[in-house]
Amino acid sequence: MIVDPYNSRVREYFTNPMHCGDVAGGAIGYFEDQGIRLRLSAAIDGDTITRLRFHAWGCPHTIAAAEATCRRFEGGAAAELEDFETGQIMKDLAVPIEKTGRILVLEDTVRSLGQAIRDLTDT
Amino acid sequence: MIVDPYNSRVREYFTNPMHCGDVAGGAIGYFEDQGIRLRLSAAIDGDTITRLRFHAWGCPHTIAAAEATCRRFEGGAAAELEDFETGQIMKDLAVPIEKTGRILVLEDTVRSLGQAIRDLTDT
Amino acid sequence: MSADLEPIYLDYAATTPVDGRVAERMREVQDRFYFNPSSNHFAGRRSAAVVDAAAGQLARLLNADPAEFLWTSGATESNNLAIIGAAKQRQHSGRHLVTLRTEHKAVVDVFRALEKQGFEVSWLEPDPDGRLPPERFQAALREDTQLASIMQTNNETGVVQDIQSLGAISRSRGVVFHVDGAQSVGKMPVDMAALPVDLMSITAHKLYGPKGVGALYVANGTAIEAQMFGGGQQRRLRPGTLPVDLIAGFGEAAAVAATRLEDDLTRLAALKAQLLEGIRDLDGLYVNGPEHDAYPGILNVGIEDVEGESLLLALEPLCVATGSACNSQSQEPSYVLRALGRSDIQAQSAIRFSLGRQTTREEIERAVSLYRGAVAKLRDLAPARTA
Amino acid sequence: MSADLEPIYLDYAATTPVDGRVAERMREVQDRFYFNPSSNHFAGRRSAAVVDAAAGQLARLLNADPAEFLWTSGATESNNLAIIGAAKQRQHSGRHLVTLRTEHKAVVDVFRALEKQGFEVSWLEPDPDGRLPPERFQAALREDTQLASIMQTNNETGVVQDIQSLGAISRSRGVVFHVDGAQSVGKMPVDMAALPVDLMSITAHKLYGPKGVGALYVANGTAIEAQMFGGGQQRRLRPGTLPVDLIAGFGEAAAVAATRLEDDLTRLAALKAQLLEGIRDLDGLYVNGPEHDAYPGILNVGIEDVEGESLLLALEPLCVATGSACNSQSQEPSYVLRALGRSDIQAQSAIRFSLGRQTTREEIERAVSLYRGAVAKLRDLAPARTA
Ligand SMILES: Cc1ncc(COP(=O)(O)O)c(C=O)c1O
Ligand SMILES: Cc1ncc(COP(=O)(O)O)c(C=O)c1O
Repeated sequence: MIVDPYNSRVREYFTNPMHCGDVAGGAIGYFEDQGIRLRLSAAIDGDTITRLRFHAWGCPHTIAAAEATCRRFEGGAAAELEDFETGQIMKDLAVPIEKTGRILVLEDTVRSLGQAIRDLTDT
Repeated sequence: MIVDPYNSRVREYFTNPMHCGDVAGGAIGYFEDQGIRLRLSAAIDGDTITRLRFHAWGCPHTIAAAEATCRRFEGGAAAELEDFETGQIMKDLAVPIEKTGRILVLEDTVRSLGQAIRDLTDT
Repeated sequence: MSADLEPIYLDYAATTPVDGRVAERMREVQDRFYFNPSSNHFAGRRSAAVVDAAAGQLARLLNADPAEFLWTSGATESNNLAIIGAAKQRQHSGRHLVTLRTEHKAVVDVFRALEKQGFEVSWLEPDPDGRLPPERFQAALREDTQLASIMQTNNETGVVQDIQSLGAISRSRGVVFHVDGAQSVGKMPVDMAALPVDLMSITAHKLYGPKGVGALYVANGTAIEAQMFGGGQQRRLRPGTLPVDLIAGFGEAAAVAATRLEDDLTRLAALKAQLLEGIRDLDGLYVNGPEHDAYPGILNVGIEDVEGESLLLALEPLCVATGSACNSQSQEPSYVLRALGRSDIQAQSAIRFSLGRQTTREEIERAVSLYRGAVAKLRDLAPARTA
Repeated sequence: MSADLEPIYLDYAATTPVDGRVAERMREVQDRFYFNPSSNHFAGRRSAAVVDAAAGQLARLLNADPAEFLWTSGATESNNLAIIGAAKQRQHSGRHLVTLRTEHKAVVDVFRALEKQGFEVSWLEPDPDGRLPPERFQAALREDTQLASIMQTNNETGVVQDIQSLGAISRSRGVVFHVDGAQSVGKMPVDMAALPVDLMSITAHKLYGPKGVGALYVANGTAIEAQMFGGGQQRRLRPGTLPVDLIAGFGEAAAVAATRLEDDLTRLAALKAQLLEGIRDLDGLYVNGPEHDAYPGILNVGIEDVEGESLLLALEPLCVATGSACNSQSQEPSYVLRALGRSDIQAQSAIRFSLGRQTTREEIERAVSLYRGAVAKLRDLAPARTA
């Protein structure tokens, strides 16, 4: 049984990634592993992430997951980054099991962004 | 390469065997072997075979060969029966090699008819 | 060979014409879904979806799971893959195999090949009507028996084996049970959920589908060894680019069969009765195989004292079989009929009429008259027995 | 998967659409000659004559004797039959076999299976452009070498081996020489009377013929063991009911190919040049396989620092291949490109464009712009290397 490996959300996020880019001078999370590279950069206002952008090198699920992450957290509280849920993103994007590792790399990147924000606000 | 196993002459002789039958009171040649049965009967006038008829039980080549034999010898001299040529009949009817035995049975039948005619005229 | 003769085709057991809906579906797939179903692009996935849909159609006909089918090139390949594949898979537990003497060549010759490779085969004898009594089957199974193969409908006589009972015995003894279903699937009700069968061979061209495609039903959990190696298609069990149009046609043929099975059987039974009534008074005529409870699309009759090859030619333009379709180029008497106790000469006079969806009452009438005429003619031609 | 997308099909090496004349011929045969060519009646013989005519067409394309072809279900089966069949036939004289690391899976996996059965296989390395130097081949042959198998045109890169020289070496050493011709027959001139080749695999669906039928060329005098058992068809070497319509379509496809071979090659060369010109200035672009003297229907390019799976998706509606068609469902980097010295990451970015008879200059233009756009987009998406 072969179906489209990309559900409509993956296709949409991959085709029109509205959050691709950089926040100049923002906080940065970066990770590379599993053959993918991910970078998130954020502008913070108080506790709020006002802009969240990504760069990604990897398969369509990786790119879509990065876009999904930006949509999820932009406009929210930085503290919510702790709530990053791999299960939800795996489900929303129908990520195949064998790509779980890549979503964990995204989790690491998000965590590294949270740390960077904490470092910024701590100083 | 599969072609029609029956050439047009076999088909004609098999479909319309004009010499099937018996010559009442005539000389008779009979033989059975190789899973076939052949019977020839002839009316003689002096040295001439005036009527020649056959009965045959066997494959289409056997039946056509019997018909061909009647056509060949009817109206001819009884002595010509000695000239029965298996090679010619094999060729004319495109008899497959593996059926050579059946044509030899026909030869035996023709010979047995020749003997019967000789027996008749000798007495 | 009389290029203008219009055949009266009563050889549906050899192969069937392609159903109209099937041909249409194949054309559509050829035009719009000719892509390689293994290709990693959206067009390829469309072809893959066509294949899936066909598996669904076949599964519905047989009340099976679509994942239980492997696509092959026909029943010959399916039989080879099933029998060799299961025998090799299990050879470390035992090398004894069981089959029936009246199987199709595509089973018989596979077992012969396995015998040469050191397997031991028990060749069971059917009863004179062609049936294998379950007790005989049960008695043949041993501790080291790994596989049994029994066909459902016999291609020469139409006799139908009791697959339900035979399969139950097999299963109770842990013996893998293969069924050659080439002459039954799509022609009579076959319910894989109810039948204790592990492997079943199917071919599309006997059920108004295309030639060149078949399937092997492999019940979930039944392990077989691949017999061909190549790309990763079909879980590596049968590699090669999938002929998506043929598979689609096969699926469509299964769907058509599902809707007309009962009607077909009723029609065929009436036509077969008409045929037999039309000739049964002939001197020396007998039916090969059972007169009742056989598949109604096949009637095999012999007649005393008529030579088979001449009978066949005299029957033209009737197209019927002597021996089985698949080895009919040889003039050898049918081993199937010999196993039913017929003599060589009797076997050689046997004619298999096989009827199908396009067969009409008028064709049967002509067949009757051609058969009667041919027999009369050949008997006229023959020397009197006492000559 | 965007059900409405109209594919731009540049995956002709995976499979081709059926030629119009071929489709017409198949329809005619399905309607008028659907009979079983093994049937012993005049209708069956008409089907047999159709098969003979097709063998004649194939033989004319290849300058061979029509009796030198066995019909199979495709090149996968042909490769299996040729390689296993010849290896087993000759195993009592020796068990050493020779092949190339960059063969198609349908050759590689067959040799792997033979290795497990106690044969010894030498896996030759090609040069970085994919070519096998005849000296290397010669050096690999031993006293006990029985069979060598080298493909003509590689399905991933289009590199063409020097079959003439390799075959001559094989012949001089008494080694049976098999050639996988799936990607060459009907696409470039192949003259069996001139080539020292004993066995050649062919498949119809790569030359605008139907899927599900292929052939194995077996030079007169070359003995192989059957791998399937069943009816007496095809001198017992490959039993099963012949799919007469597919075979007729295959023959017609061969006839069409014979008339357009040269024109096809010229057109394809121009289109390939257009494609390469359109993208070769891209940063980090390189050609996999030789840039010259390869089969012009295939262009395989890699590009630095672009991820392959995303590239393929970004190229939609372009239908092209990554890896080879037959194992493209796996995400493994192509072993063929790895053997040419590419890294895993390089191999994963490779795109095989394969062009065919329906390919237009406009399609190439769109392919160029889609490829350039996709590369630019993915590079924009990627983090800077120094991030
Ligand atoms: C009972 C049976 N098994 C197997 C086969 C072989 O099928 P195929 O011609 O599809 O290989 C046939 C018909 O030829 C058959 O009647
Ligand atoms: C070089 C080569 N050999 C063999 C094959 C297998 O051919 P088929 O799909 O007809 O089995 C292919 C294509 O899939 C091929 O490209």
